[in-house]
This record gives sequence, structure tokens and C-alpha cells, in this order.
Amino acid sequence: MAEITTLAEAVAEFIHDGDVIAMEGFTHLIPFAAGHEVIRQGRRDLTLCRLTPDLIYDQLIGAGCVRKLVFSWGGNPGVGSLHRFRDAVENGYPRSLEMEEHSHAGMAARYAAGAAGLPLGVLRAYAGTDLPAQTKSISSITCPFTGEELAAVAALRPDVTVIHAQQADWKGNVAFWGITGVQKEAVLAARHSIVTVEEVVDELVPHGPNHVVLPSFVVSAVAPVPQGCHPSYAMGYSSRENRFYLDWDRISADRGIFEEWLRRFVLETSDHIEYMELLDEATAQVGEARN
Amino acid sequence: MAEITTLAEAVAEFIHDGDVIAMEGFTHLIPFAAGHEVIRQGRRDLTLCRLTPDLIYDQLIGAGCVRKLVFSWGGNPGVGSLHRFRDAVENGYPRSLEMEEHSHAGMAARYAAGAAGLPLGVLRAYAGTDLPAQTKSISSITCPFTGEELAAVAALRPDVTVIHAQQADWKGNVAFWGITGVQKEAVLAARHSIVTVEEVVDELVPHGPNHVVLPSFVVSAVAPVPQGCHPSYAMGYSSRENRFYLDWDRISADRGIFEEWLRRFVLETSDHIEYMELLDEATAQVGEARN
Amino acid sequence: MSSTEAFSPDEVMTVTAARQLRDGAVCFVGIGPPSEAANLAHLTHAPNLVLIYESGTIGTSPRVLPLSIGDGELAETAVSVVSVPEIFSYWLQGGRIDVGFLSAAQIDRYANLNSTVIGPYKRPQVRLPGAGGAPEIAAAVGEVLVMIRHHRRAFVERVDFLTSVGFGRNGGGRSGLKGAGPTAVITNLGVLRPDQQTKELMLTSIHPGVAVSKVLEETGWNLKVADELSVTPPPTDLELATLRDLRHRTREAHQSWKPASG
Amino acid sequence: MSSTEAFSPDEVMTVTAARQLRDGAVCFVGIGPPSEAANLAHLTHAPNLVLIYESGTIGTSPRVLPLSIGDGELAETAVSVVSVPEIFSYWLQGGRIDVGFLSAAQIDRYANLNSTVIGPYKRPQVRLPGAGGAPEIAAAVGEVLVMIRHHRRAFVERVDFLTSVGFGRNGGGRSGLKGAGPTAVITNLGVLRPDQQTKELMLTSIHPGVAVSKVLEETGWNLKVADELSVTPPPTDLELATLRDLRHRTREAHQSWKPASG
Repeated sequence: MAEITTLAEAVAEFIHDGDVIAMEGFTHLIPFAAGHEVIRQGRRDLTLCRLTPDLIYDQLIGAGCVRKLVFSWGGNPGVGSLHRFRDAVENGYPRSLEMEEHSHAGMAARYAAGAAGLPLGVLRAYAGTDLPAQTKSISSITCPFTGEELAAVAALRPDVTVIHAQQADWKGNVAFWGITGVQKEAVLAARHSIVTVEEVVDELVPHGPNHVVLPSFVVSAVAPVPQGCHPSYAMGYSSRENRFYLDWDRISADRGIFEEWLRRFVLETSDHIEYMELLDEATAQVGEARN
Repeated sequence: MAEITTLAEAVAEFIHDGDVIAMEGFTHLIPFAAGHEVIRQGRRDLTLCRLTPDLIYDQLIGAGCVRKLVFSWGGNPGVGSLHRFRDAVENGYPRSLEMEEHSHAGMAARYAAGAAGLPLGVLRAYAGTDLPAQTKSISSITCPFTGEELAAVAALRPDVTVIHAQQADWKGNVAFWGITGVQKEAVLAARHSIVTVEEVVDELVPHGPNHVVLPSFVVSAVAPVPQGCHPSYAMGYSSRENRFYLDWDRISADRGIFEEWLRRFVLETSDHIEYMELLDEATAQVGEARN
Repeated sequence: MSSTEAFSPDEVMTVTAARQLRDGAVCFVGIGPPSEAANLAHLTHAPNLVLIYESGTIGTSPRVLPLSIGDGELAETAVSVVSVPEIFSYWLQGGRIDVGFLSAAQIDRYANLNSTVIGPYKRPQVRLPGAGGAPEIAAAVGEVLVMIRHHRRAFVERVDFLTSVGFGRNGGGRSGLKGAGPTAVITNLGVLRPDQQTKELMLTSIHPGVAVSKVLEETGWNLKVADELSVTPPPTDLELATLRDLRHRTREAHQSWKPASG
Repeated sequence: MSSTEAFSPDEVMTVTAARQLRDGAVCFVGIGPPSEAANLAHLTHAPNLVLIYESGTIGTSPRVLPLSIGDGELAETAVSVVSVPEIFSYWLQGGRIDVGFLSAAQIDRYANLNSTVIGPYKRPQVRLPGAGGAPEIAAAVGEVLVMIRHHRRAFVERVDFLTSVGFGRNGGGRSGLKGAGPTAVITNLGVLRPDQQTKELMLTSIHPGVAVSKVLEETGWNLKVADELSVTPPPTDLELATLRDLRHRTREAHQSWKPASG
């Protein structure tokens, strides 16, 4: 059964140096606040898994928390490169980065296999590409009925999966809707799971399209963190702050500017409330300066 | 894109002698009206697939439409045996019945593999049981990552899948909710699909738990048939008629009584409206006789 | 209310089964006696028991017993409803279930179960419904509870068809399987549990008022009796009242309903 | 409005791509130029085009162009929203998609695409975002349309990394794959299509006002020119007006938005 706690306590309890961590959310519901808290608590040598390691992982990589990245698409959506990710791969800064690279279909199948208690997922994937030569967790099987060769991917079983959801109830049942990505599979594949939520409600009632409920007994900890997915969005609660994604291109392109940003906004804030307040202040100042 | 048509036309167009047909619905939303229409149109040599071949398949088997049954649990839920099914297996009446027998997990994996365009499903199943020795569509693979042996089941790809849903819109998009069983997978695994619906609405809006929408382009034909799942139920529209399940035990136990029932209620009615009227009349008479 | 006259054999069977379920456990429930036992536990000592039905309904709280595995009330009271492929893959196979119930037409000394055929598979004397969810429940849940009425036709030397595995034909058949297998076989006469070493079922508890000789007579193999044979504690007043109230509510709601194990 | 001055190279690229989409087709769309082209088709000649985004949104009708693959409007206007594992398994791999769009940093003469690295994999000069959905789109959709701006760094003799397969390194690499592979490569200069036999890309259409020599100059291999080279029909007034209106609406809705292919 999930305990309802704070994000700081949940990270302290469940996420340890060297762990395999998945923070999932497909554009929607990305658990940024949790990523910042992992940086604040100074975790090191993490293996981070995620289909789309966008800004949240760029920050963790730039902060030096990450030993290895397991992923399928690493960019700033609609903007361009992830500069901290590129700096790590191209220049080994702030440290070298091991990679385990897949396609989205392969990553999705790996989580689904983990959720299903299977050691592998079987799919039609990677045909004719150079990926299998680089990635040990890609192999193949032969269908005993048709003789066809199919791709096999190793199940992915994170130590901890972290997601952001719209709601939980007081028992720790979690609900999210809209674009739900691979979060259900990522949670069910993991040993532990931390869910930040926009709010805790008395009763979960079906909301919006594709309403998904994770029962409390598959969740380790629920932490209320309003706007915990900013600059991503929570359908019904907030809009995507596209401006931040554009700004990130500039902030992350320079090591010094990034490190200053990280110190000021993450390391020297105590929690997500302070972070959001500081961000709002800074945005207002930039707005004034622009006028 | 789905055409909106009548059930009689949809069965005439899509279901042919010798076809592999799945009529799915897990207790909820069982497409009885469609089963009756297949009997009325005199289809023969069908291979029928279904996890739970309950009354609907008992009727089709008893009517002599069926050459082969692909299934995982064949009983009258909460009541007992399917007597027409047993008569076919035990005595070859009205004709012998080939069988391809699985577990629920295996059948579900077979439909899911069909929906996913894979030739096989991989699962942990059948371990230590006598089923693999009887069923050719059960085999095994070895995981290339762990060396574990896992069960493999052949994908199931019906010629036609038939389901009953609560709603469609005028474009042929289909919505159902509540207990949704394997219907989505069964439709996506099939070459064609027929969906009977309680009603056609102007706009599909999310309803109840586990709301599933099949877009029009994966549906061949939609036929409005209110109460088309009786004596099963459609959440939000009708309740399960448990009395019919009990009555069926008596009706189906005797070849003569069954054949008289089939003639009177199915073969000599022109459609589901007439069938339901006749059933209501008969129920009223029984009620009076009991008083 | 604790005299042997005060309750029926099927009531003690249901109450005894219910007691096996610890509070907070996640339980995969079938229709009939298991559903009755699980709901009784839920209403008495195990308010946090999570009930899952194979129709995809997770965390249900039905007010009355469902007649079918897919009754509307199961969906309406569920915390979550998922598809049948998902309930078997992510939930059962995924190792999320602590305890599952099974029943069968035949059981052998190693708790292997048959719900497929009586007689040869191709030419059966009796064609039974078949496997349903049983083979994978038997393989994947933390522990299996078997509920089955005790008579010689059911407790057989060798099951005609092995539908779901207990400990295999010779007691060594669980290699590679995750769960512990059957931990208790609860009948209307007593409770059988596997020997820790040999996995052979032994009579470990006998219901109040039942003679050991009666159990042996109704068992088709040479049933071993535990050195420390206990007598099943009789149903408490609360258990009996709750069970009877549940049955009463169910009868009111479903006029066609009869107690499944009665 | 059909003079070559009246539209930009990226407008003719988008319009030409949009025209490849027949009404009623099921289209797997990526963000950027493909999304613009697919939405333009949807608003002009293909009102029944089914737009699917890999975020799991099926049958969307966004009023403005999404900035990300998972914008809220995609979910709000979708006929159905499913999980990411499902969109890749039941919909893409399941063979439900008629046409998919791809882009890349590099393309070779057999329409193989690289979006992974420039330089060696372990020590790249430029680390690109990677495969995303591309390898399985390339393999599973009925036909692939490639949109890519024409310059020598992109049109290379040999891709540094084969991220998604066109016709394989030597043109014979689609055995066992279901779809037809790339049927058109639409650039800001013209349209390339594979030769029926050899599968090598040939210049089959050139955009109004573009010289063949310019295309050859911007292609890093010895590009063949079709015997019957056509000139791309210029955008119609309706196409241009619709595209510009869509961009205007998008700019109003997302102040940070810039035309992706501009």
C-alpha cells in the first residue's frame, strides 16, 4: 500500500546511489520536481531509463548524477539538442555516459515485459538497423510456429519508477488521464514507485480520455506536488510552458550558465514550491527587462 | 471505415461457411443477437473462437453450425454444464466437434499477438499441465537473455470478430466500457469485424470505468441492435437476466426441447426484435402459470 | 453458537477458507465458494483485502455476491477495471497476486487438479468446462488455496487430466514456477496441507464433529494424517452472522441465487 | 498566385508532401514538417485522413499545430487515446497504418536514414537524438514519406549510422518487412522516388524555379535523374491560404512557435 508522504522523504527512502531509475511521462506529466529533488539529494551513479530523456534528464546528466542512460530519443522536443546530454556523450563532461540505446517500440516492449513478469519482449523491430550491434539488450528469437525471426528485447525492471499524476485518493490509489505514455508499464515493471500528484482527492472519478488508475498496492509512495511536472503539463491542471523549453536551449548550451542555473534554481532551493516561486520571479524580471 | 447497416446484412456480407469466427464478450456484452442471426442464416463448418463459450456457443453448436471450437472455459457460468457442447464432445451430436483448448491467459495472449501483428505470444503458461500435449498451437521458446523456457502460443487471427458495444457514433467509431474483456484485441486481430450496439449517438463521450473506443477504421460494420446482448448485459443499458441462464440448463439438457426452442425462438423469428418480443411473451406466460 | 449443530459443513468450509486470507493480501477470486470466502474475509478480519476477479476488476467491494465473474457490480465498485489480457499479463503473471483460489472436479495427493475431462481426453465420459484461468493461477500466485467438497470421486489416486499443477505427478513439479503452490486444501470435512518435504497432502485439521475415518473413506488414496491433527476452530458468531447476512443480501438481490457451496 | 515568387521552398515542400496523402488514409505523424503537411492535407483534399501521433492519440483534429508530440489538444480532439506500448504494438506493428513520415540528419541513395550520430557511434562528432519511433515506422507502415531539406551534408553516399531502413545498404534490405518502404523523398528542391528495380532514389520531380544542377550539387552521391522529370505543380491558392492560415493560428496560440520547416 502506498504511503502519502513528501517528495523529499520518498526520494530519501527509495532512491539510492547506483539505482536503476525510470522517470516517465510522454511530453505530458513529466516528473520534473522529482528529478530536481534527486539532484538536491546528491544521488550519484544512477542508471536512468526513459523513452524521451528530455530536459529532466539533461538536468540530471548535467548535474553529474548519471552513470548510464537507457533511452530511445534524446532531444528537446520541437527545439533541438539536449546540450548537457551531448556534452556528456561527445566530451565526457561532467563525466562519461554509458548508453543503452533502443527505439520507442523496443523501450515500450521492455517495460511491458517487466510489467508482465517476463524476461523478454518479442516484437518486429530494429530490422536492418545498426542498433542491435550496439545494444546488448537486443537479441532475437525464432517463432516455433512460422519460423520467422523476431526481435527480442530484455525486460526492463527499474529499482524505482517515478511518475507524476493528476490525482491520488487518501488510500494511495493514483489516477492519470490524457496522454498516459508508458507510465503504467514503467510502474508495474519496477520494484518501487514514487508518484507525485497535483492533488489528493476524496474520491477518484473517471476524468478525460484514457483514464488510468493504479491501485494503491502497486505504488510505494504518493507525494502531493502541485505543478510537479512543470514545464511539462498536467491535463486539466496546467498548460505546457513552451517558453521554458526554448529558454533551456540557451541555458543548457553553456556549461557555466547551466551550472549557475542549477545552483540557483535547484541546489539552493529547498523544494518545488520555492523553485516555482523563484522561477516566477525570474520570469517576471525577464518580462520587465524585455518591455 | 465502418458502414452502419443491419445485423442481417452484416452477417450476410462478412460471415461465410467455413470461416474462423470470434464472438467475444466476458460475461458482459456477449453478442447473442449476432449468434442467433448466424444460426438463422444457416452458416456451417464454422471454427468458433472464444475464451468462454457459454450459452451463445452452446446454441450455435446445438444448431449444427460448428466444426471446431477454440476455447478455454466452456460452462454455463454459475449454473453448470453446457449440455449442447457436452453432447457434441461426448456423443458427436449433432456432429462431432474438433477442439483446440487453451487457458484464458493463453487465449488472451493469442488475440493480443494477432492484434499486434506477431505470429506468436510469449507467456508463462501451461507449466506442468496436460494441455500442451493436446493442443498444437502451444509450443515454447527459450529466452536469449536468461535461458528460461517460456510458453509460446500461435497468434489467433479470426476471419471475423463479432462484439456487442454500448454505443457507436454516425462515423462508426465504437465505444464500450465496464468489463471490456478481450474485445479490443479480438477486433484488432481479425480481418473483419461486426459490432452490434445498443444505440448510435451523435457524439461519444467518456462513460463509466475503462472506457474503450475503437476508431471507425478498424471496424467493418456497425449494426444497431438494442438488447443485442440479452441475456448478458450492457452496463448502463440493461441487467444480466440470470433467470435465462438457469432456464437454459433445462432447455439445453434435452435434444428435443432444445431443438423446439431453437425452431420457435431463433429459426422462426425474423430478427432480434421479434425474438425479444417472443421471449417476453413466453416469460409472461411462465410467470402467469407459476402464479 | 459454537456447538457443531449451529453451522453446516459448507459454512465451516467457507469460514475456514476465509480465515486463510490475511488483511492487506491481494486475492484472485473465482465465482462460487472462493468468492464467498473472500468476501467474508473482507467483511470481517480483512477489510484491506484486495479482491481481483479475472474479468479485470481490481479492488472490488461487491455488496452482494456476484453470480458471474463479470457482474456489473464488480466493475462499479472496482478501484480499477482493466482488460482480460491485462489482468492475466500485468497482474497475475506479473506477480502482483498473493493468493488465489482454485477448485476442481478431481484432486490428487500432490494437489494437482483436473477440471477438463473425466475419462480420456479424446473420448471423455464427462466433458468438464476446462482450464479457464486455473493453470496460470496455480503457477503464478504467491500461494494457492483449494476449496473442494470431500468425496471419493473427487479425491483420486490419479487425476484423469492435469489441468493445473499442484506439486506435479510425483511431487517435484514446481521447478521454474514462482508461487509456493497449494498451501491448504479446504474441504467440507477438514483441511489438508502439503508435507514440507514430500509435498504430499496430509490431513492437518478436521472440522468439528467430523470423524477421521469419514475423511479417509472419502479420500481415494491412502491419506496421511498429521501427527498433530487439530480440530478446526468452529465459526465465531460474527463469522456466521456475517456469512448468513451476506447470503441473505445476495438472495434478495438475485432471486435465482443459491449458496454455491450449499 | 502560381508564380514562383508567390511561395517559399518550404511551402512547396509542405504542400507537395500533403498531396501524397489520399483521403481516408491512416497516417502516423511526427512533429514538425510532417505534422504540418498532414494537417494541411486534412484541411484541404483529405478531410477523412486519420491522424495518429506516437503519443497514443488516434484520429486527432488539432485546430493549431502541436508543438510537441504530446500536446493536450491532441488528446482532447482524438477519437481515442491509448498508451505508448499500445500505439506501437496494436496500431503500428499491427499493420493499421497506411503511411508514415520520417525525417533524418542523413539519407543515402537507398533512402536509409540516420538520426543517431554523425561520426562513429562510440565517439561521435555530433550526438543526434536517436531512433525514437523511426525504425518501426520504416518497417511497418504501408508506405513511408521522407521529408528532408536538400543539402550535401544530409544527402550522403553512406549514412554514418543506419537508424531506420529504407531499402538497406545495397537496396535489397526489405526482405521480411511488411511495408513498401519509402515511396517519396520530398525536399525543398524536388521529389525523389525509388527506381522500381534497383530501389535507388531518382529525381522524379523538381520544384518550380529550381535548377536540376542545384539538386545534383546538393546531393552527395551521383544522383540519377528520371527520363521523364516533371515539374512539381505549384501550390494552389487554396493550399497556400490554408497553410498560411494554419501557421497564423498556430503562431497566435503558441507565441514561441516558428514554422518548423521555415
